[in-house]
Amino acid sequence: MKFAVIQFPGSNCDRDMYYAAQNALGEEAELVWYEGSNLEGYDAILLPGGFSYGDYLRSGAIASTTDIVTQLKDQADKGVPILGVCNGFQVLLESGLLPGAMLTNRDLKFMCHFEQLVVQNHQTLFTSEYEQNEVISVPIAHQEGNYFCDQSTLTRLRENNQIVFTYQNNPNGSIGDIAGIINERGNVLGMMPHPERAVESRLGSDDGLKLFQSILVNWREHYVAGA
Amino acid sequence: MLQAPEMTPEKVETDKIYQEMGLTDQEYDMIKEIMGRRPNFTEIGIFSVMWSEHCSYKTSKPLLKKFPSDGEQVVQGPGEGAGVVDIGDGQGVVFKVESHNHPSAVEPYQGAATGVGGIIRDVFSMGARPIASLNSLRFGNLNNNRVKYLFDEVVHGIAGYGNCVGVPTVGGEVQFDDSYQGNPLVNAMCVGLIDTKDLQKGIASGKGNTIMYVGSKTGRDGIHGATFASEDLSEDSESKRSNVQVGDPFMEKLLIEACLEVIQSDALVGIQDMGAAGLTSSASEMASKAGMGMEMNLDDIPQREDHMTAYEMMLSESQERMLLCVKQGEEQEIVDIFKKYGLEAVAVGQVTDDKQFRLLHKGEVVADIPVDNLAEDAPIFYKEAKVPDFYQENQSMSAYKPEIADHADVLRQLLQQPTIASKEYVYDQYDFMVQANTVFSPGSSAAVTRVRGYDKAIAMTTDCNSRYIYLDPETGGKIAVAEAARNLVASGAKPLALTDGLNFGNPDKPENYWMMEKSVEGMSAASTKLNTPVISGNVSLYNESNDQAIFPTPVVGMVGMQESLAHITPSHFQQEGDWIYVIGETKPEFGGSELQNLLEGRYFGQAPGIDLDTEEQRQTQLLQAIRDGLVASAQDVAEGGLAVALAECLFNDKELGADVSLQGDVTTALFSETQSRFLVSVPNEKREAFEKEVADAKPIGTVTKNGQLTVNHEDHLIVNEQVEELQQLWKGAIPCLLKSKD
Amino acid sequence: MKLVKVHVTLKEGVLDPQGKAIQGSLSRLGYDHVQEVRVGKYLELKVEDDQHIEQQIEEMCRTLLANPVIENYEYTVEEGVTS
Amino acid sequence: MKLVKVHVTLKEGVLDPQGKAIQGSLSRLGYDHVQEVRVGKYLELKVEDDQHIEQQIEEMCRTLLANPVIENYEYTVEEGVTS
Ligand SMILES: Nc1ncnc2c1ncn2[C@@H]1O[C@H](COP(=O)(O)OP(=O)(O)O)[C@@H](O)[C@H]1O
Ligand SMILES: [Mg+2]
Repeated sequence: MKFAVIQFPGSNCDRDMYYAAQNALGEEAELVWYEGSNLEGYDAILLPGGFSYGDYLRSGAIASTTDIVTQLKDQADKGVPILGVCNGFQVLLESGLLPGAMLTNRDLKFMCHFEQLVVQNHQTLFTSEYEQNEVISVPIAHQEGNYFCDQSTLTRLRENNQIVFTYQNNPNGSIGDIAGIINERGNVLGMMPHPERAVESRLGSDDGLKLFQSILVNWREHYVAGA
Repeated sequence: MLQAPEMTPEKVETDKIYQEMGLTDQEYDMIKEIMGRRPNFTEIGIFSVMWSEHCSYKTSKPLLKKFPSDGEQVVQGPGEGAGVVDIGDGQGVVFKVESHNHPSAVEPYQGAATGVGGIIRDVFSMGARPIASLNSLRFGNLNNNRVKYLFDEVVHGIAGYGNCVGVPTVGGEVQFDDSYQGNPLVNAMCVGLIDTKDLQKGIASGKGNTIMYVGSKTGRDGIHGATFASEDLSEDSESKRSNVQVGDPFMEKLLIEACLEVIQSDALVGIQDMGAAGLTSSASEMASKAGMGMEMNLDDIPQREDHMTAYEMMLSESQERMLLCVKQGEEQEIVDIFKKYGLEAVAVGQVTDDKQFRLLHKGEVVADIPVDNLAEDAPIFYKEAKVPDFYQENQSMSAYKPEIADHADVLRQLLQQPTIASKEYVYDQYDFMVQANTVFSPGSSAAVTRVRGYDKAIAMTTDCNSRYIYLDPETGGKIAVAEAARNLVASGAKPLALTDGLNFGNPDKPENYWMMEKSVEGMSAASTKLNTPVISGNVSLYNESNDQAIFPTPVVGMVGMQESLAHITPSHFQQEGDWIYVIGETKPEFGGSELQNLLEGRYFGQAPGIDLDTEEQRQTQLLQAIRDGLVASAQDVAEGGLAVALAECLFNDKELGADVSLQGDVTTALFSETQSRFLVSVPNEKREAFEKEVADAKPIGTVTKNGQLTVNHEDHLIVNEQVEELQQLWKGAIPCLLKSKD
Repeated sequence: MKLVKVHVTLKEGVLDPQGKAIQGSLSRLGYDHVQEVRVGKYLELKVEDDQHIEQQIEEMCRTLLANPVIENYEYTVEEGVTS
Repeated sequence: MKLVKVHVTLKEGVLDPQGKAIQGSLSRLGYDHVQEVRVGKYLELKVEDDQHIEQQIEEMCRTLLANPVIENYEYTVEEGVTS
């Protein structure tokens, strides 16, 4: 399986994401610079965390206006699995690939520590290796992770089972304790916590590994079944 | 006003304009002699920043020479942007500490942020990828509103910058003492990893080679920052606020990636960041180090503001700028690499062979100075040293003996002293995990970062107990180095080398100079004994407000290596049934202790003593025991003594407890700050082997499962506290102080 | 040269943690008659003269300067200094 | 009830990395006649009527709303809605 890891100017979890796919999962990964690159031919696309364009104006806003995001939208339409983590999630929101927006954390501060997440929907491309309602330990590291959407969007997210992860103890004020959501079609997942930082128990947790494994398992099934 | 229109060389002399820039009459005369004429306004400005303490170390150089800087592990000693030690496999660790005290006192967010940015540039300009940051902070009493503001904003600034550039902030220290009330200390340290073959130098060699400028445009920010850093903080500082520089961490991140690509290019000859004194220092130092000269055309300098004068451009401290020396004719290769990152590399001059530093602006020569006099041959001044009266007084006092009725209560109070209390409030704001190598995050004795792809890890710490140094600079200097090494050893690392950040008051006061000299001597003795040479450092003098100097604070940043990941040892107790040992005997030593601060509100008497042979022996033995797999956890005993160390070993949410029995005077056993001690836990089956290897280890009790800290003394129950309650006090202290009104 | 002034404010009903924090600090400083604080952005753009300027500013606001999910925007176009 | 509108802007000559990034982005989007962008804050305060209101706003700006080291501020006091 071949992963693309998109690098925007200011991305800083790009290598971590790359290592998670390449080393921890053991599949092929490529770093893809935002400019002058082609997103065709990858089996999954990963948008890493960091501070694209310094997080200036609004996190993810400037990155979402780049040409690679136009390509990303095409890939999303084709059903390619896309995972946006932290700043990657913010880019997905700003580009309209996922509904809602990010506000500053309730306490206004950047926060970095492990959080307990609840897997709310384990029937997605990204979570099938987890149990329903499994509690996993994954770090957060953000200042603008306070997810917001209007009431009707929230209702829709709930009805369609699009809320994939929630916080057990909401750290940032997110509406509905939301930590991660998926699009209606089920191929675009955005989440604030960093699964790529939770793939080795030596570094505190390997609970994030199953997320990458889920992508792989589903890709294999898709190809084996589709072949 | 300094930024006023140019004035004639005559006026500079007759009106003594140079004094406003921080130069003395004597220095002016030296300059006139070097030049063989009166220097013009731009030239005198250039001299003033290059001869400031911050750039030339003119008063500290004689002291810095005392530091040992050699060792077989040393790849690059002091003199370059940062020092380098060998860690095998063709790799080196690059590190240095840098102060940003005065800018942080004036504008704490930007002052701290640009401090972080500056030290990171020092590291990647060596060709290393920055892999970790640490910070050593000192503030006044947290009851004070201004101090709360400074503390909050400094931490916010470090987070704002460090998180954005993607370098994990893995450790540091924060201490609070009244002496820092008007003059906080903000020292930032950066650690980088390099393939030693990629090591770069800040040199401009090869006649005709091109000097290129890259990064942010030059504005009027921070003009005279280096001089500012070399003066007392006075009321007047408020009015110097135009000096504030604003950092752009996004630009820095682009520079990191671009420069690490550029160093792989054969077209690159040398590279240096523009730090203090900006373009002036980077350009003149690069030429001087190479034994060459340089000519720059200031019309080509990218400028952010209109109508900038030569003086302003040369003295600007705009951030996120780099200067490169590139092989003539190969400039395009460099331009293209930077272009990928949206950065413009611009040719601004060339290397000459006449050892002159020559600047052109609008068709005229605006400065023409023998370059070595700016850099390599800047003058050195020997200051007078005098033993302070208060030192004599303290030494002649009889030993301080605290009286305590309720030891458990004192323990609870100590855990809430801001200097001892949990710094989670601080490091929760730091991204300490980015790069996905952080094994021990802030909150451990030492931070530990594994080296990806190898069976080894790097351990880092910053330490300096300035209270001891205030009471006895030589002993305190030894302790600072020894404590740093102790922290590394406890984590299973072999200490390799150190960087120092010498923060002192005005060196023109002989008492201050004496304290500087003595602490350097103490630090040198310990560095030699522990084989941790000093490979880089920084000097920040004139840390005073209202004529009152800070406690002398020579911060030690030390780096070590775990030669296998298996050696990495936590500081917290791990398992029920493990035996708890103290390594080293305890004496009644309370001068400069946290207990003295708690009970008396000040420090007096003698600092704890230290014997370096004993120190070295215990560190070696403990490290060997760790390597032999005999140790479950290890931690040094520091502020607050054994009682605080015991409690801290339990603060890891494992619901463990400890049951210990102590002998001798109970106040001493619990709270004395005797040096060279460790608190270690050992699995039951390894006790015998451990005791054989570590001569001075005495068992005091065991790790339990009941979540209680129990201390017995001669059949009396002295302490019986719920760990969870203690932990809450310890964790809540700083947030609580910040919220309270004064 | 025109000087464009853009105000970006949070929509009614969107929580403003920053505004709330400021209001809290103000009240702690004794200004307890401040009942509400809302924080927005204020941008000043120097734009070369162009006949379509209004339309372009409108576009810029919609595509980049404001996020319509949470924010409203308003702008004015003024004669700027010629420098 | 008064409605106080505060504009906080960076002082002349102070680097505005955010403005620079926005300008770069606008220019990439084809709006290259935007020559400069400066970003500031815009605050709206609802304040109970008080005869010293001007003086108090002045104080609030100096001590909390703006950072006088690098920022300027301006404010207006308007009749607010009674709600
Ligand atoms: N400014 C800071 N930045 C990051 N981590 C910090 C800071 N201050 C303290 N810490 C962390 O808190 C812990 C306790 O610090 P300290 O009391 O100085 O420890 P020690 O006595 O072991 O040196 C350490 O792990 C340290 O890294
Ligand atoms: Mg310490």
